[in-house]
Amino acid sequence: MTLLDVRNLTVSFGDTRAVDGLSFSLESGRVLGLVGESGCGKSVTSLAVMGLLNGATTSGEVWFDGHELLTSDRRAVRRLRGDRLAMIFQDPLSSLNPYYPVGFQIAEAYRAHRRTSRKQARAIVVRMLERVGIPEAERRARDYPHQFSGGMRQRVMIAMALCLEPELIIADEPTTALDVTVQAQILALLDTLREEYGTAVLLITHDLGVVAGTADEVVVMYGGRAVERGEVHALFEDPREPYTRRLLAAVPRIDRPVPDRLETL
Amino acid sequence: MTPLLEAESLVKRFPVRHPLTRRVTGHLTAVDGVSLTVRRGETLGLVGESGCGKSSTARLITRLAEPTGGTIRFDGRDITTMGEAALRPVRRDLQMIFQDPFSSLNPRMTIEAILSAPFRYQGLKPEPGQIAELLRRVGLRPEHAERLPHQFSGGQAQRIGIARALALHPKLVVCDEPVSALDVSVQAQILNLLRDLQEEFELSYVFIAHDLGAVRQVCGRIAVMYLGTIVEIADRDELFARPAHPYTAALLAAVPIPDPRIERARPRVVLSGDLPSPANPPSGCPFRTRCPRAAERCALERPALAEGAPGHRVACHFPLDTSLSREGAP
Amino acid sequence: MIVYLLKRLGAAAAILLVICALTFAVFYIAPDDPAQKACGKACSPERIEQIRGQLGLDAPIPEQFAVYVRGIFAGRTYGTGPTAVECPFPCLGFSFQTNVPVQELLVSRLPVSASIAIGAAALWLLVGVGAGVVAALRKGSWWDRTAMGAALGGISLPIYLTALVLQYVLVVVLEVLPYPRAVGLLEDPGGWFASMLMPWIALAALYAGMYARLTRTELIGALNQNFVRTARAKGLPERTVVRRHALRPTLTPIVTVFGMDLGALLGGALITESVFGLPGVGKLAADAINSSDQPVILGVTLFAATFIVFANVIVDLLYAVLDPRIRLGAA
Amino acid sequence: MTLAQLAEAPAAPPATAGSSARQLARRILSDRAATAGATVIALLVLMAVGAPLITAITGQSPNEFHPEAIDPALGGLPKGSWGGISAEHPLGVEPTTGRDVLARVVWGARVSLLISLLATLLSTALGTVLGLVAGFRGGWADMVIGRLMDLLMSFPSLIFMIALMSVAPDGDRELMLVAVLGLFGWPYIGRIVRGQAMALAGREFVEAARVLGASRRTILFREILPNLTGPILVVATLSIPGYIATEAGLSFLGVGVRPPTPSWGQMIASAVPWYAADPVYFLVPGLFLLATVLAFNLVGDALGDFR
Amino acid sequence: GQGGGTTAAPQGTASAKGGVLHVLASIDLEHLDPARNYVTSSMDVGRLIYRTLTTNAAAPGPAGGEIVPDLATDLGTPTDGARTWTFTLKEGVKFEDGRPITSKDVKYGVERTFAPEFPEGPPYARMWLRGGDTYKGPLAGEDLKAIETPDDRTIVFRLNRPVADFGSAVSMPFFSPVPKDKEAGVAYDNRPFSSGPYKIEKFEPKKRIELVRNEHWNRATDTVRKGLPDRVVIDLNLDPAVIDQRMIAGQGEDANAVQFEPIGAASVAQVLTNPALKERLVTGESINTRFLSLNTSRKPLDQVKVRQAIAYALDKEALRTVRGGPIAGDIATTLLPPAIPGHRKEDPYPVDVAKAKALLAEAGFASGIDLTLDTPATPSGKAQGEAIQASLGRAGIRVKINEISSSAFWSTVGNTSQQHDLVIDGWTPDWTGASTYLPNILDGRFIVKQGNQNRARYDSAEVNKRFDEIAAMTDAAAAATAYGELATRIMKDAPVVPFLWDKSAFLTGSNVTGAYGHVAFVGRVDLATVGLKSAR
Ligand SMILES: Nc1ncnc2c1ncn2[C@@H]1O[C@H](COP(=O)(O)OP(=O)(O)OP(=O)(O)O)[C@@H](O)[C@H]1O
Ligand SMILES: Nc1ncnc2c1ncn2[C@@H]1O[C@H](COP(=O)(O)OP(=O)(O)OP(=O)(O)O)[C@@H](O)[C@H]1O
Ligand SMILES: [Mg+2]
Ligand SMILES: [Mg+2]
Ligand code: NI
Repeated sequence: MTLLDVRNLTVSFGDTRAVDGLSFSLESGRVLGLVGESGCGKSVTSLAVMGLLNGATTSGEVWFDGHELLTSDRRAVRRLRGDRLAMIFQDPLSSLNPYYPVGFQIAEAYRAHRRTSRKQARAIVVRMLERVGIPEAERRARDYPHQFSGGMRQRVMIAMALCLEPELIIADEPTTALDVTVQAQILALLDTLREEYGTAVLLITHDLGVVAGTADEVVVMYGGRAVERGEVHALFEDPREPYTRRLLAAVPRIDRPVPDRLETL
Repeated sequence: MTPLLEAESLVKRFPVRHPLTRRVTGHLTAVDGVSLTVRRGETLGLVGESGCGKSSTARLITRLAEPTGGTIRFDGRDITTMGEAALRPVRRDLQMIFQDPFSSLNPRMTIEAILSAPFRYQGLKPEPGQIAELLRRVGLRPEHAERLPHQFSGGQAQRIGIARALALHPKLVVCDEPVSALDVSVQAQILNLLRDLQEEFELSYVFIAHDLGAVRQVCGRIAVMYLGTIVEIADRDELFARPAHPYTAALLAAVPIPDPRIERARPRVVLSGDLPSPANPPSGCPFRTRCPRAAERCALERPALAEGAPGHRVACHFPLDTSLSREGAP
Repeated sequence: MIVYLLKRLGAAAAILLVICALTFAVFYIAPDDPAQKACGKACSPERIEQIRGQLGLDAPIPEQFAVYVRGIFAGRTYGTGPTAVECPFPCLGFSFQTNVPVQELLVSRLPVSASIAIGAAALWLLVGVGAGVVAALRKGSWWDRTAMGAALGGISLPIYLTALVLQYVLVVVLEVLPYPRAVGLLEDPGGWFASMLMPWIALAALYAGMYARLTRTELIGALNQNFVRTARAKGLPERTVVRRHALRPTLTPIVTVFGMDLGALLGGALITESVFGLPGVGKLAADAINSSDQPVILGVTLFAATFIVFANVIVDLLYAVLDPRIRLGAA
Repeated sequence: MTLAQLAEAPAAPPATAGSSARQLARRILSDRAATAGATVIALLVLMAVGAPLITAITGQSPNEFHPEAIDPALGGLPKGSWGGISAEHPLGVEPTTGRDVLARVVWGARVSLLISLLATLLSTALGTVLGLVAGFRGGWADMVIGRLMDLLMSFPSLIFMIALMSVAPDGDRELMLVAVLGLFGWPYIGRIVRGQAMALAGREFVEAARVLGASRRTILFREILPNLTGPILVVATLSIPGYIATEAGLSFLGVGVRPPTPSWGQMIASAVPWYAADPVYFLVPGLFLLATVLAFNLVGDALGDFR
Repeated sequence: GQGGGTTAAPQGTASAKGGVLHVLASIDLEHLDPARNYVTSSMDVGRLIYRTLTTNAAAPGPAGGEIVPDLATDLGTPTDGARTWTFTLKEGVKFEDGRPITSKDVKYGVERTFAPEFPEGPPYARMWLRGGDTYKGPLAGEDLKAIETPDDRTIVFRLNRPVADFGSAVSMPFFSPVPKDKEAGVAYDNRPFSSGPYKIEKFEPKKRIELVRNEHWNRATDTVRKGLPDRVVIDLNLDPAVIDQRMIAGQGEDANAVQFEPIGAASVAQVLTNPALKERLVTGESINTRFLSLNTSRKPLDQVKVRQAIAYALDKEALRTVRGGPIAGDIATTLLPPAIPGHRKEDPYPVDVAKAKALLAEAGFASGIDLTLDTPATPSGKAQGEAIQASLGRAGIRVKINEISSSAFWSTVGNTSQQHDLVIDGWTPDWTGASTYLPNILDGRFIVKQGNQNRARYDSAEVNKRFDEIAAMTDAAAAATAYGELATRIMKDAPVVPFLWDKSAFLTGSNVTGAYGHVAFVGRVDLATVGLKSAR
């Protein structure tokens, strides 16, 4: 079943087109990797899907489980947001409000969509925090974001995104700010949870390695357009577009002999 | 021949202050007894995770920061306590390239001014055409000289930073994550450029990165840092083929490989827990809190950086490769 | 934290001491002889000598200063013998003009200044912050531009101009308000309100402009924060997003600035009080300056500085209370 | 003594456009309000500079009494309505003396503008140098300068300024005003410069200069200062209206320039008793003052967005 | 004579007892302690609180200058060639606690004025009473032998020289009774013990003083004070312009108010053009003369021609205009105002700029001279300074204005080393007569280094001698004429240039009655007679 269907999405800020006629679709339970270099429009795409873009003109269609998001009224989109489609941002520190304990911020997400008592919400928060691997969840729920390390903060973000068991998670560079060893932890966590909840993931990253390890399908973006899309194995083994090929060749790999020079675009 | 750079037991400690009261509440040891040497013409890589003290080490060996302890010898001279004036001539031979290409260029200066600054600050004058030649050398055009930094892309700006470091033909260039802020395609160009320039100018590099792929591409020898200390140091191929420290192994395993077939087949070594805070390091071996092989001894005794195989030194009580182990596996 | 607080209070006291010393020095090193000023019209050389003795002006200046400072904490006695006058803690000296202890004057004037300051503060917070919030939420709209134009106008208004125009229009022409006079809030609440309204408006016009601009800038900044985007992504209603996530961080700088402004105003609104003829601390200062009543000027300066300095301390503490990053220490 | 956070405002953004004079002018001209402000300032400056010319044309000197223009029997109220506005006295005359208000306003503009500009210059110079040193040097220099700023900012400055002016020896009042305004004004600029310098000192181009062997002084004045011209210009512009208002306030409170030199603050002060009988007399200097302050604020605002 | 008891009530007569009278004052009360009360505003208020042996009649115009008995039964009996003065106290006069006022209380009150702690008073007692030059006041533990109290109602003053107008002198507050047990040193200032119709209930300096009825004051013993309102509330230190506007508006309580100082120039037009307001305007005479003192000890003012040039050049009309125009007073042409006996109608220096220039040229200053003028740093001082500057400027006399803080003004210009060339000056005699006027400001032997009142520094042997001769006269009328002639003589030397004989005009609330300006209080309202039409 197609969960998310983006058709001919175009986003412009004034005269500049950040996203230009982008189309892709995502089946429920699957992982779609959106890769591309900095500034190619990945984040703008994700924000457009979430309806969080300010001051941009948008055209095209974004269908989510039978709802067209771009033209529906704001209230309806807001109800979906957080509940059925959730988002994880790149920089977990600035994405968490420094003035509130993390437990409160997760509970807030939950209570925005489910009528529960504070107490029930607290219990859910603690369960969620334990679930994403935060030790002493009960106590840490009362801590503020700045008291967590980068990896822990990203776990909090994940707990927040998953607490309502959404059907789709949009993860915009969830590991870019993290170290490789922590990145490995977070990717593994996302993987387990995704399988457990059957959630579809739109994984945005510039790291081809991350896509290779996680995604089922890949869309390669360049300058706001999709230059290539396909099933992950096919795309990596036999990239049809020269851009994709060069991009792959530019990555210094640790599993191959050291080349004299790296390929450049 | 003496090594170009010899750093001996470098320590850098910062006071930790309360944000409101400004009272010193403790100390943060960013660099905790780092010793390394750089030979003439070689590239020494320094990898490690964020906050492990790479930049601090770089700042110490370029004397941008005052070491709390240890000595630095550069080109046969002890520069540990040299004053600003005495250091000035040394700086001609000891240059640095920075991580953020824009932040490292003064936004109010033209490229011309930025590139003539090395001469000016050394009391020299660039010869006519020298700036243009520099620009050409790093792949830019002479007419770029009149522009301001913001008129360049990240990759171009980093080239300017490189040109500035090379202006006075230094012997050693410390590169602190020169490619981390760049996209892969641009990163590749810069890595190639650094290699080309090394041959041309007979440079030595200290190349800092958190990306093992990039380090592997340019370095002959690689040191792995963890929590302010060097845990392993070896020739490139040796390190990648036979990592002896469990941390090095975990690091290698965590690097994603852009090939689904290989990547999905690899066993995932997921380290538990986070990097401890350098303000509150664990006792004994700094890695023991995340180490799958940690034993009682690791908490009590700090392993020294000892040579196992020739040129391969590791600081671990229970290294992975038994040939390096002094006492055998647990 | 306690140590910090003590340190801060110590530093505050040190600043006050320096201010005291400098103000003291200005008067006592100035070419004019304080005794001569206290002497009045019927002045004779003997009289001047006598005043010198009475006020202790014949001692070396550092000693006079020490005596003055000691007087603040322990009280002091002026003169000797049957004409000695007791000046109890916290002695700020005697007014040359009225022979009343300065601290008594200050205490009797504080209610007026406090009425003006607190009322004006409430008004400008209401208007300024309100306008700033609406302007930020409708950034670029007609309302935003109008409000910000008005704010700039308010900031540019010389307070005496506002005060006089208000008085001319409301009192002289329209006769909707009486001339302001010093009435206690408890004695005559209606009269108090009617008397204070114009000073409040005049002061609030100035400050509301600043607060509207500050609020707008801060709120726009907060609305652009990533965590606000996160709040929206959670599906929170926009009102909750603004109130809980954007306004909360905006509050901190406003509270900080507010504390200092209020502190400064409590020490007397010199021009406002003078124009409206309200006997607050500011008017006391203005009169004392006009009549060179040095002990009073010194006292008012110290008094006002005390408010400013302690407002500073309180604001810093508030900042820590409001911001968990500071309260709990950075990671 | 206030939180460092307050002063450590975000550093100058990586200057998207070098603020050359041309771009600056373009920026002002692109903003209608700022253009109006700049025009008003230009007119005021012209008026102040051309004061002798203007009074020569109108044939009125600022200090000449005109008993024929007032009615002594009515307490010296100007004859005619609207404060005695006539062809001869376009802005009316001063009650009780009959002095020409226009002549006094234009000569008063000289005083107001000159004093505030000089005070701005002084406080900006002091604030820039001390703020730079404090922010870049850190350590004890920062401590000493920081304490000094705390101290000056803890002064109830208006009271103290008046007190200082009122006991000041019989010297040049204008210079005294400039000195006093500058002395109490610099910490506000100093704090901003300090914060910006601190932020800039952490930027990599400063490290780059150090690695190249630049001395601290060179870095401070060659590398950091040029990046601060924008913010300094803005705070300086924004502080001018404050000085104008303060100078007028001091004159208003009776410690301004020496009579008969006209100044707007003194004119307003002497108009206070007349506000009901002759509202024109306080409105004229009052509105000039308002227009001047507003104009500087408008321009400063436009520059503020610019940096 | 006993005649002054009836008071004219120029503002209607239907005055009811009771109510709260408000007084709006822009000044502060300086000292209420009778030993220190020596400024007209405080003396006006003091008249409500304490009684003196004699006092000024309560009457508008020059009649107010008449001295009438107060605590004493008459104006005193001189014997021994006016060297001994005997007064008898009325019966039934009481303090606020009901105890009778005795001659000892009066004696103690006078003795206090000798204490060095209370230097503000006039010098007469010290000058005239025998042994007064060495007596250090009762606080030092001794009494003054020159005052005798043979019984509780008789008091005898023994003087060291004949004083013809001692009966007038004892109208000053320094001759009011103070019970010895109420002595409080300098603190007595805040709460003097009442012998008059009112006592102090609350005193907040610089802000407000509230007086309430003294129940022990016996109206029958007092021919002067009326004591009509139940309370008198004096608001101090208000803005003068605000007072004017409040009085003009006359809202609420302000209907029961009188203003304590003359209306400002700015309000004159409003009042004079509005008949309803004009009705509430009360005028009062004054014996204050304003003049410009020329420091004859400094070059070039030591030349009489230069001084005369200034006298010709000074535009008195402009000076009067900045003070409010005709309502502020009459242009002074000579030293003695018309209200003072001995006044002569003369105008030796009519305004004549050409003549002034000519005189300057004659003196050798054809290119003009530069002078410095001392003025108080008040709006009025500044305005007068500018008027002087502008008018003298016409004759080529360039004046630099030196503003002096108002409180330091008199002590600064009274300090011979700090005084400059010109001083904006003035004088109010202590009672109607030239004896406490001309010698005070023009006798060269009174020039002292500090506290100097002869600010012209005028020292003419001829004039000094004449002062002594007039002082020895016992015939008051002859003395007055002699002073008049001497004034004419002095004006030839032009040491001072008189420019204004003050008058005052002030507004009263619509419910106020019995208000008039009293000549002894520079035309201020006589608080002792004011009442309210209806006691709301
Ligand atoms: N609010 C905005 N106003 C104007 N332009 C914008 C805005 N947000 C994004 N853009 C522009 O849109 C383009 C795409 O930006 P986007 O953030 O989607 O890139 P990205 O692929 O996520 O890059 P990165 O890897 O750096 O996060 C960029 O050129 C950016 O400058
Ligand atoms: N000036 C300083 N004051 C206090 N602590 C500092 C300072 N500079 C660095 N540190 C701390 O020292 C530790 C090492 O920092 P350093 O910058 O050397 O790490 P790094 O390895 O370069 O990290 P990154 O990969 O993030 O650049 C960190 O915990 C950092 O917070
Ligand atoms: Mg992005
Ligand atoms: Mg680093
Ligand atoms: Ni402010």
